[in-house]
Amino acid sequence: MVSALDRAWIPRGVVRAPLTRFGLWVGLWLGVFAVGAYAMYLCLADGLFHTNMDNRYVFGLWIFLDLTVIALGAGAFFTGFLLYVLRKKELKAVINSAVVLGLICYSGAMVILAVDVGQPLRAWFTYWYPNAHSMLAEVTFCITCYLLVLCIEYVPILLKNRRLRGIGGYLVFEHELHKLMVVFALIGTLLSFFHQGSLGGLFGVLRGRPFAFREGFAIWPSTFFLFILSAIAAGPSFIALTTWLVEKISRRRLISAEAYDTLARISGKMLMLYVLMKSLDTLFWLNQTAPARGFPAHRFYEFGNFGGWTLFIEIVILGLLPGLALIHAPLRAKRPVLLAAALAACAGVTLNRFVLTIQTMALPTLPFDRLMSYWPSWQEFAAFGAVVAYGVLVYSFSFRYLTLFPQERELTRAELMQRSQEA
Amino acid sequence: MFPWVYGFSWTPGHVIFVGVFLTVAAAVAVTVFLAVFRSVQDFRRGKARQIAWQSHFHDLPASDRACRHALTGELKGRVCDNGFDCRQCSVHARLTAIETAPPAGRLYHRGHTWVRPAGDGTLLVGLDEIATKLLGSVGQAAAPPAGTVLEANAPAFTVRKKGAEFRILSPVDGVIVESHDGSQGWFARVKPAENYSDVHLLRGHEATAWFQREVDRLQMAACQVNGMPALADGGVLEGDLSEVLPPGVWESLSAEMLLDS
Amino acid sequence: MTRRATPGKAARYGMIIDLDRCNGCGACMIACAVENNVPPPDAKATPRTGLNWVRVFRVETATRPAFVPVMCMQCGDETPCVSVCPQNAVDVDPSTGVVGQIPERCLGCRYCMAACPYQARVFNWRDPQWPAGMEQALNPNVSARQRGTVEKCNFCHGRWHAAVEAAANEGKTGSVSYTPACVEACPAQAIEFGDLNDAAFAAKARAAGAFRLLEPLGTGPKVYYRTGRAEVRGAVSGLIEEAKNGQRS
Amino acid sequence: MKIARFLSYFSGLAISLAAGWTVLPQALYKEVPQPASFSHAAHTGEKGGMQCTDCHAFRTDGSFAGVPKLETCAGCHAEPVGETASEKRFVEEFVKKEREPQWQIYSRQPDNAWFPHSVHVTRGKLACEGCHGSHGKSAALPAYRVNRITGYSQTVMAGMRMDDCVACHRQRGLSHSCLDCHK
Repeated sequence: MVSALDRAWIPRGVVRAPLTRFGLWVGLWLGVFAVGAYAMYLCLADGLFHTNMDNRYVFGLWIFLDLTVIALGAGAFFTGFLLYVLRKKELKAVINSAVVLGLICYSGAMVILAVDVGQPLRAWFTYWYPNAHSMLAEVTFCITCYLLVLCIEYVPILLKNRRLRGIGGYLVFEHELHKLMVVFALIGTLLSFFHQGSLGGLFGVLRGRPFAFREGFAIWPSTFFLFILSAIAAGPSFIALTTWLVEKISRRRLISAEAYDTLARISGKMLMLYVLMKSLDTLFWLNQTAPARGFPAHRFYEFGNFGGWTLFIEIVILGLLPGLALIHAPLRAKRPVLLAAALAACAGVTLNRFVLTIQTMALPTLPFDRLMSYWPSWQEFAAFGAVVAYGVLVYSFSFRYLTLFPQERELTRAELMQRSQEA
Repeated sequence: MFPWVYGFSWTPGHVIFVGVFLTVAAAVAVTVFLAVFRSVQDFRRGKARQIAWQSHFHDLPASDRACRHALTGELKGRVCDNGFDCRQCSVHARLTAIETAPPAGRLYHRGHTWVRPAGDGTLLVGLDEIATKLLGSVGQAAAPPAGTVLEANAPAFTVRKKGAEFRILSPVDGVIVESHDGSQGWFARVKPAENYSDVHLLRGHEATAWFQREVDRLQMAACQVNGMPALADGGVLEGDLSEVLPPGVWESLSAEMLLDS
Repeated sequence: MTRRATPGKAARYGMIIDLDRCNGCGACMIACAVENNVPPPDAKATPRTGLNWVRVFRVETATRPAFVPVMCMQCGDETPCVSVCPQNAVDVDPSTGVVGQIPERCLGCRYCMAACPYQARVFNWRDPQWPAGMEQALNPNVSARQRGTVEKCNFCHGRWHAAVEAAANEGKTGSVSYTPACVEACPAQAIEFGDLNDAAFAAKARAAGAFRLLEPLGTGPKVYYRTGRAEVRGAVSGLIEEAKNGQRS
Repeated sequence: MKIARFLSYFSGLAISLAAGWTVLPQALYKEVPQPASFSHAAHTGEKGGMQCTDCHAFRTDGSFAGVPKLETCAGCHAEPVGETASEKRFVEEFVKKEREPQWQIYSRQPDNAWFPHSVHVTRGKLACEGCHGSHGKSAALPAYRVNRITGYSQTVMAGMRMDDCVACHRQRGLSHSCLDCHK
């Protein structure tokens, strides 16, 4: 009965794991989710003292990972922009998956934020009494709007499900909505542009934190633009990486080699541009911005754990090297190289977000204060684990019952043909 | 956010910030509304079915959307973009302008149904050999009752077998005047619609070429299955395929053959 | 639109803390907590999660250590915490120059805490709790804060309210004067409180040996420190040249 | 057919709106009775001839005393002075037994709001009606309905919300930053 229902919902022409194995997989992640949900409940019902954050580390693991997943989720808007606005048809192979990933990243980040703030029931205050000068107000507005746009972009994917498409006018609505998708792609691009930037601006405007403060253009500090660049550089890499991961887990082939190549090429170009800008910005900051505010560069890097190596790893090892590998066609043609470079690019963005959140908090500003360390509590890890589990579950169900990779059917058939010829 | 809320001020920053936000919100709302409005319009104008079919059609693999003239070799590698509806196709019109001979025998639809004039002004509609091999005999219960209006390319009825469901596409426009259990090869006698046209149906050597390709596809899929009677000449397929092929392959293959993605 | 202070002309309250007098006894911290209804720390509280509106740092120098009380500096220029708050829970009171933090408007995002270079802001990590009966002894001029909100020193604004009300009760007009709890409690009289618009007080704040914390950041703090010891100034001010001077002496 | 559909749509909408408008406030507020009935109109104006400050007095130190205590009432009503049953009951129940009536205060402000009457009335020369409206002319106390969540009165007199405070301060060019009124 259940298996018949399950079978009727799976897209035609693709192969999915047996229901029992899928059930085990879902059960496993539901377990992770349950633990995290309990941790979230503790924080919401009892207070944030369940975390290891304190008056110094006001932003901890959660904000760092929020910034990271939102940067990686940029693949959704950037792919949409390339496909619908710049008409890069090759990206049709991954757009659905990118939208689902974006939706997961953004909604997950919102959930964690709701736990992270002290008074989540007052979240509407930001809308009712916004401070137009605050980067955080801009982030709140843009992210909630963009989450709405992502939900709308998810609707056509959902309506194309094998069973849902048969219902009434679902397919007609899908058709009409899809025709207008360019509008959402453009709005999504505008919103993403601003909130990715504002997330960077969030730290760049902290004039009291010379480690994070940057000069900039008009009201926007340079981190505003660097965040946008790094997000759109890492986004396609993240999509390539997740697609590969889904291929490994599901043991299917999902997109063609050309699609991988396109993603890698775009990611590589943007990464090189980002590395260039980031290097210039870093040089200007170390030699100009920070000293002018009484903080010569060495003061940031004289602490053992947070030495200059973070800067080197961030820019050279996780920026320049993967960038070079990805723009060089023969290199990126090798799948392991491509994947390693994509992973490095994502790690580079992660490190960048880590530096800007955790390192900014760790470094003292008062001359007689000291460096402080912080290790998240189990509740913080568990709550984030719940968001990861939520993401895995949403993705798993979407992958099983919706068409996330339009090329999969043909690739499956080609594979079957090949196998039959070998036999 | 609004002028009547405490804390609002008419400073440029505030006005730009809130203005941009409200514009974006309005744009999203208007676009969604537009999509709903257009959908309702499509229904009013009776375009819903056509849109649904086009949408299905575009989801088919490119190899399943080969133009009939590509199958016969007249054109190279052309993928149909008309939803197999040659009645509006300019390419088809151009290529068949010289062909005047009236069609004889069965005309085939790409969803593996056929049409044959019964001689009394009605048309007989049936499942072809491949569909029969895949699904077995349809049975009276599944066939649509008399009075059902058929529309070319739209689902005519649904067949259930072994837990799988397939919808059979109608090859023609018309009204069923008599339904049959398919034991004599046909399942419906149809009174053609006024604007009845058969130019979208395959005929003659097109049908042969197409049929050959479909058999090849079956053969390809069948090769991997042990004990499957794979015949070199591709002429005859023995046995009930749903029994011989593994369920996953059988369902996927049947769905593709019947254009039910 | 012109903004006029409620009673009399606008003030710019400030403090001058004499580091040569401060002996690190911590009386200011206790007086502050009592005055401002800060709940006693719970069993698991650490110095990093405590609700101290003023903290006394012990600073090692080349000679003997110095003690530095740090509270909200009531930054006057480009106040870092005001512009970052997403929902206007922080503002600068033009009539006193005090940076106001309204917990009832606060979302608890802690962005202002990240923005503050003096780490003068604290967060209510848990529900405030007083030992039984102690609620009766709370200061009626200061409202207690909820869990999940940010709070900080406001130069004992409750005392300012009380002073304004007392003046009005007596039918007086003109500026009021009051003394914050920490100033009152300091046994060494190390803290001086006054109006920086008052020429004599301002002159004292800018006298030789006076400095402010992290002045190059441009935040314009209204808490001044003074010391006659160069090594203390070097270790505390955050000025590079001062630090060098301090090491030399 | 079409009209019927329209009718059903709009009647459904109207019923939902009406329900939302009436049921929700009923659920959100609960009514708390005042300890005794009281007519401001009987005491003030031509009939009573008293001023607001005769009962709602300023103390000798200049601060505002708020709602009068029982002794103020007992000053006139040691014995019933009129004929009404409610007065008789008030004298019996409270004055004779020296039981302080627990009046519910419509104008009670949140804990974090600082509103000194002396600043506004003595110094600012504001009339009582500016904030309290025509409460002083009411013949009976309005129902005291308290918000179940916030614990504040539903009937706040005219001009006593934060927006009103700010509007007045703005209009008079007075300072209106948060700390001016919040503690």
